[in-house]
Amino acid sequence: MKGRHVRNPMLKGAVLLAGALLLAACGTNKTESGGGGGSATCDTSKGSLTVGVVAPLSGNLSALGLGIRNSAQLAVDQANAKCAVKGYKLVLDPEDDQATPQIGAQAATKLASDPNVVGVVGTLNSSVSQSVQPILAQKKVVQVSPANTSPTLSKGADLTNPKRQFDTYFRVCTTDNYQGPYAADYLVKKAGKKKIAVITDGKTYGKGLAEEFIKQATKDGAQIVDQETVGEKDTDFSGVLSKVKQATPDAIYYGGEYPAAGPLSKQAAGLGLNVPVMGGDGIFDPKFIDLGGKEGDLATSVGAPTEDLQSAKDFVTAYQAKKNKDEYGAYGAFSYDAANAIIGSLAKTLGDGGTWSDSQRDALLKNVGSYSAQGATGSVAFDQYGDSTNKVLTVYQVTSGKWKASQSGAFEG
Amino acid sequence: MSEVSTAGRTGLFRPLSTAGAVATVLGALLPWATFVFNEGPYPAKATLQFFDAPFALSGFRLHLMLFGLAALVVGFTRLPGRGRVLRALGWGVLAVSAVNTVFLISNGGGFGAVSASDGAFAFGCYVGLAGGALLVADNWHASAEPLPRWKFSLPLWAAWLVLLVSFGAVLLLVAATLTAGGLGGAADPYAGPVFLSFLGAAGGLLGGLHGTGLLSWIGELSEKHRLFSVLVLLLCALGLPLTSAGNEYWMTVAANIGVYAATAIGLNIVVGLAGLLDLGYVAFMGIGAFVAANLSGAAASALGIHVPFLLAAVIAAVIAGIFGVIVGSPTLRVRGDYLAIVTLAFGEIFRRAAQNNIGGLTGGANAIPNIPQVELFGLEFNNPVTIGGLQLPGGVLYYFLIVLLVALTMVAFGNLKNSRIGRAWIAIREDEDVARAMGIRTGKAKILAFLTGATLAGLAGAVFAHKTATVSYESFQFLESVTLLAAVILGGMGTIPGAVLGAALLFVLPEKLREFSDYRLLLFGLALVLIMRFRPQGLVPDRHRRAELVAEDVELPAAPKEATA
Amino acid sequence: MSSAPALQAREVSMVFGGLRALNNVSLELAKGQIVGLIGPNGAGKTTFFNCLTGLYTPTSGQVLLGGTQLPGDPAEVTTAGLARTFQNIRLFPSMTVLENVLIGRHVRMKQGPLSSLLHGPAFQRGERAARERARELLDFVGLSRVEDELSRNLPYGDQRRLEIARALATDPSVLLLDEPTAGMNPQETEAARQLIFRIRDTGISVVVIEHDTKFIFTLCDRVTVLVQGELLVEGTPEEVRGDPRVVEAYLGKPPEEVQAVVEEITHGSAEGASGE
Amino acid sequence: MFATLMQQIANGIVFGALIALVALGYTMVYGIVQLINFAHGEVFMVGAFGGLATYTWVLPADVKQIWYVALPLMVLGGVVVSVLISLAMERIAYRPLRNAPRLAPLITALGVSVFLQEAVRLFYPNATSAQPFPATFITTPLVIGPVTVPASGILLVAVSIVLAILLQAYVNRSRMGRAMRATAQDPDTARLMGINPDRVIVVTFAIGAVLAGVGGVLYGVYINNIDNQIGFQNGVFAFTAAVLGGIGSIRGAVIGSFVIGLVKNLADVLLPGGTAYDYVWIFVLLIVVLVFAPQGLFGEAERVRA
Repeated sequence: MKGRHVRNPMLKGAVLLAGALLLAACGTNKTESGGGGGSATCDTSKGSLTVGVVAPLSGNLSALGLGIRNSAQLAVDQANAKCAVKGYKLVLDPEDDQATPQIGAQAATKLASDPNVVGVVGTLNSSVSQSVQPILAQKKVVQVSPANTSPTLSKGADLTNPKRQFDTYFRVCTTDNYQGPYAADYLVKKAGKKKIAVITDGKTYGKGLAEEFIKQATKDGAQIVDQETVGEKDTDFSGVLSKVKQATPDAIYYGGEYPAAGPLSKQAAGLGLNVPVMGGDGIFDPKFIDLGGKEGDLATSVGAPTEDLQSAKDFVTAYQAKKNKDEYGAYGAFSYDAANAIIGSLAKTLGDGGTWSDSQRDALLKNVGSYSAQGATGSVAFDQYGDSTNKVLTVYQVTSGKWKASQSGAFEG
Repeated sequence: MSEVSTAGRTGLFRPLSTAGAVATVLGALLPWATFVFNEGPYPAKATLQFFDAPFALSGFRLHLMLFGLAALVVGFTRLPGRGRVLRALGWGVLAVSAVNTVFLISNGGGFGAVSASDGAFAFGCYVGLAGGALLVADNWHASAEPLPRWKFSLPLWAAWLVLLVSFGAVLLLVAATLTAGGLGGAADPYAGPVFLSFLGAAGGLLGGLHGTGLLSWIGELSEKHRLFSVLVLLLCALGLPLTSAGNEYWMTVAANIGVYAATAIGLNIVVGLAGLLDLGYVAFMGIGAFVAANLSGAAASALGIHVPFLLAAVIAAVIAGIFGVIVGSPTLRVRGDYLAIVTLAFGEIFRRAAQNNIGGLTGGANAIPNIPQVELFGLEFNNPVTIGGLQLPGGVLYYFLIVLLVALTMVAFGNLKNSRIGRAWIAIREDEDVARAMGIRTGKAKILAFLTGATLAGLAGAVFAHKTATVSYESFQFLESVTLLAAVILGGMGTIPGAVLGAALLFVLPEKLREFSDYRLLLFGLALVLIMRFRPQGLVPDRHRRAELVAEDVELPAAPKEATA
Repeated sequence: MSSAPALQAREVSMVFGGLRALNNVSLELAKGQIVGLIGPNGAGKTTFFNCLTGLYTPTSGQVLLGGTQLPGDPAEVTTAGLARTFQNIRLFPSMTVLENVLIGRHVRMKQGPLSSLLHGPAFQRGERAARERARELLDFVGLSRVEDELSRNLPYGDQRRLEIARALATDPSVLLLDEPTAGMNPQETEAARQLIFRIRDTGISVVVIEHDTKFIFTLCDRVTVLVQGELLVEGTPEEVRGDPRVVEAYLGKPPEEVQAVVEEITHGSAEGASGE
Repeated sequence: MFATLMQQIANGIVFGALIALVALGYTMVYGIVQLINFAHGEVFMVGAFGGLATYTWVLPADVKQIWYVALPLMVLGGVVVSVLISLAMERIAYRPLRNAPRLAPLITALGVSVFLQEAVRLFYPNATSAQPFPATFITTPLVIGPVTVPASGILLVAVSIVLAILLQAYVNRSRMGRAMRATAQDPDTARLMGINPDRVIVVTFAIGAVLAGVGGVLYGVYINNIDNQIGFQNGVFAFTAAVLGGIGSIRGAVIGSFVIGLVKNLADVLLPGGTAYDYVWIFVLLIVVLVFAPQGLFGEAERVRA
């Protein structure tokens, strides 16, 4: 019985662990310099201000959410390096919304109750924005969404009689009612497709886009021969495509994102349905082609062609230099522009010697409203509803394994 | 038990424990990190040099110091349950030290941060870890000691006072836990580890108090003065906005916890009492939310009619209850695991239907946004309120509303459980054939379980709709059903506080540990596995369930082979 | 009512697939009578109980309780006044002793869902009455000192008695006991016998399945022998004991067992008489 | 319309064959240990990633071009990963709960499922979003009258049917198969007869994992992309198929799978709601079947023992 303690497995383990730690202590050694990283040369005497991000950082949609976060981080880092906001260091505070409205509301409340949060980049999902908007609006915290495409978020449920919903809400992406019709004009008028099948993934983005597409395509004289919905997590589209094939369309418009669109295009060809698949900016991604997007497939995207846009190329180069684990994805460039809109307006609001306080929020809102700059997605500015004024859209086509700009212009209603 | 070991256990001097306590005190005073981090100094001055400011300890070092001193004192007394107390303190020290060590190593870029670097030395963490390990190891077998029982009875006023003070302490502990580490973000770069370290300290403290028998005594006391305890507890819950956690953010989180807790209590009836596994439960909450949204007068709702909130909530509950009966009806024919898949199927059908805007009632992919605030007596529920000179944060009215909701559902659950109906549910869970042979109409009882559970979920859903201001099918995914189930299991199946505790943990932990959000689901999955393996009865075990859920070594005499499902 | 037999089974047959488990078995039980049901393993005794209590729906035949035909559902049967215990004890293992008996009270309690939810005065009265009655019954079977134990922790004999208390809590007019003394030692068996007599004395009729023929012959007013699903003999213990067919029926068994049975049947009368 | 119907039937058969490979694992495990192994869908998913990993990191560049060498090796790689994960899962998560009430392993299975999904997302390079899967098989589709089927679809059906038949034969004929059936019927008696239940359970999990691994790789070849979510959805379908057919029955699982494949694809063209509601109809069918035949189409009749 006396030796009991020594035989104790806990003790033995602890001794071994301590030994291991002491041995390892001489191994890796890393000393970091004091003070803040890259902003050493800037004056940050007034402390730090925060740009919040609300996006899904966990779960199914985290690939898109992490792209949003990293791109906003890039904007903040660049701003700090350039001493964009005099006297302050900027920090990013990314919050997970788990792609659900109630968690998004918690994240928004958290950010809104921090007086140093100047603005919020987010959200990805329109439904999360619906719960985030009123919370941020109550505290006059500016919100710039990189990804909400539902027109109702800015203009209200009645689009024929638009009314701005929250004067804190802005977005750098275009709403469905530009992108969808622009695609319809191209497909019907320019490409001469008269029998079009529409497939959506039933989510806000895809469905809204498809609905606007259908309106304009019908107006342009095309016939919508079939409308189908695929499941959010479906990967075998043979059932839907066989049904579509029966309607013998000469093009398919897909409202949704590239992870489904690529395989869908490929499976369509597999079933002998060799018609182009067209989609919105959700499928304008190199991965669409990796996943099966075929020659001749089309996508619309906001802004002038990326090949012509130095700011877009710079963004991609800078992002890749950061060696992020996650790709910037469909909304990275928008997120970068959104963060820059907040930062740029903040710099203007504070000027050279301004000090941040809650009373500056009105001025910041005004400055965001009048913000104008060239971003990674083209010109960034907002109209009276907070929507992007960047109505320049480009149609890209898959040509020898790459997206190539085919037509650029603005949708004129 | 041999005499030697008994003597060894009760002897006054415990060299190993004392050494552990001394090491802990030393660990608190030694430096922990060799340099200042990029994000700013680590809390409680991890770079503090030996003895340069021994009385200025704060944060985790203060916890360690207190634990070490407590262990030192306890080690030299004949306190009943001494071993248990020392072991709990040891675990606390170990947890606090481990959290801080791991964080310093990972954030400091390797072992250099906690050993030697550029001529600076920091061995605090090793000493702390060793101290905790010694305390735990020396008292490894403390479970053999009987838990001390406090026998003395108190006059009524004193008992009430004790309860009042204890529950007040609980309230403060909760508030301190919620605010530990701050809100995170730029202002508090170390929120995650500070919070975890605080949890370790709080756990050690509670474990130590439990070891003295104090907590059991208070538990018995509160059982004796049940009504008073319930009232004080309710008062404490309502008092949360007055503590340090009384800001809009925690009010919102607490409101969400409350909504899920109320739903989980409903699920607890179905799963915990009646033993019917439901994997699509969040659908009932969804139905309640969509009904309330449609009756809220929101511009996007199909009906566009505005019904006062209380009435809308009742209608939502009733409709959810009706769906509960519909979903529950196959339970008459389908047993056990088959039921799990049927309920999963119902959940998926609901989600798919809501996504496709069935009947124009759910807004489909656009959801139903801009649901107006609840308004009672001219008060908008999301606004800050001032009562007298008291400034209360925004969202506090929702918090009060939801505390009342949770209290109501808890009472409903408790009453049902301790009634003819509740006993019938438990009987069905344990042996359906015998329950029938005892005259219980099992079909009726099961449907009633679904009806009651769904009604509670529908009620919670109605509050959810207004609080979140938007109702989207995305809020009601399969994973939410699993989360609800996890809340029930984590808290303790079939117990009244269980579901609330489980829901609170499942919400608070991800909120406090937002910087690890990428690993949230990974940890969630792992936690489910570990709980089932090591503590299947949950944190607050039910007297009945405890016996049933812990894997048995001994079969009952002639235990019935369950009639095949 | 009093003129009708307490329990009457008329030509009950039960067929599983192609197997005829029971073939036209009839049984009659007067008020306050104890009837024994014996037979070798697989004779269909428990199947017969299951048919009586509605757990099985007999292929043909009918069961009357106090002259009224019983419905085919176990819950209804219990409500009508026919209660049972199980061969392999089936208590609710993680409920307390008292709660187990309260489950038996279920059918005699009136509180509906709303009353259970609100716990009003009427509910409290009913609950108190039920607990009182349950405690009486625990006292009756001698378990009142363990009412807060989990039933799984009771010793074997106590579990059997608890099952009887639970069945009695349904206020039955007829009680079916499936091997109430299985696995008991002689003292426990004797206590069980006394308990059954006391139950009978409260006016409840009892049907007992038992392997222990000695026990049956000293306990019962009448005995029915089932063999391979058929009713072989029915009569007073004396008549049955003397019937050569009964001895023969047990001959299909292993030698030791037959030996034991034969001994019991031939010598049992003297011992049994002294036991009474 | 006729052409579309024929096409949908063909699609349904291919989809059913895919589901069957997963459903067989569900049904086997349930038959032996009465556990709904929710994580079995994830075994299928990791199998697919195992095949992809084999292709990406193991196969030399020139072998990648030769499908009849590359594909079997990828299948092998996928199967190895599936089996390892499945056995680890059984050993670490389920075995300690062997005697626990049923709810415990079921919830554990849900936890394992979430854990594996996330582990792949976090730790497989770039698996945060869908990964292209190489088409290491004949890529020209087969056209049979009105019906067009990818060659990989035909392969899937062929492999699925052959494996199901082999499995049936194995369970009926082999020594281990008999041990399985004995354990399924009465584990206690089986133990008395000298059968080691642990061994039987391990073999059962392994067999399920082999089928799922094969299914995962063939899925990748057929669909041409995989992500960490494919296990859950297809797992739910597979489990539904197993229940539909009568869980525990090999024949039932296969037939249930084909029924589900056909219902899903025919619902696209025939039933109200069309493609938006196709899998709602699967679940409706499941509920209807369970309510009217609670043991599924081929399950054992309910036995009540008192």
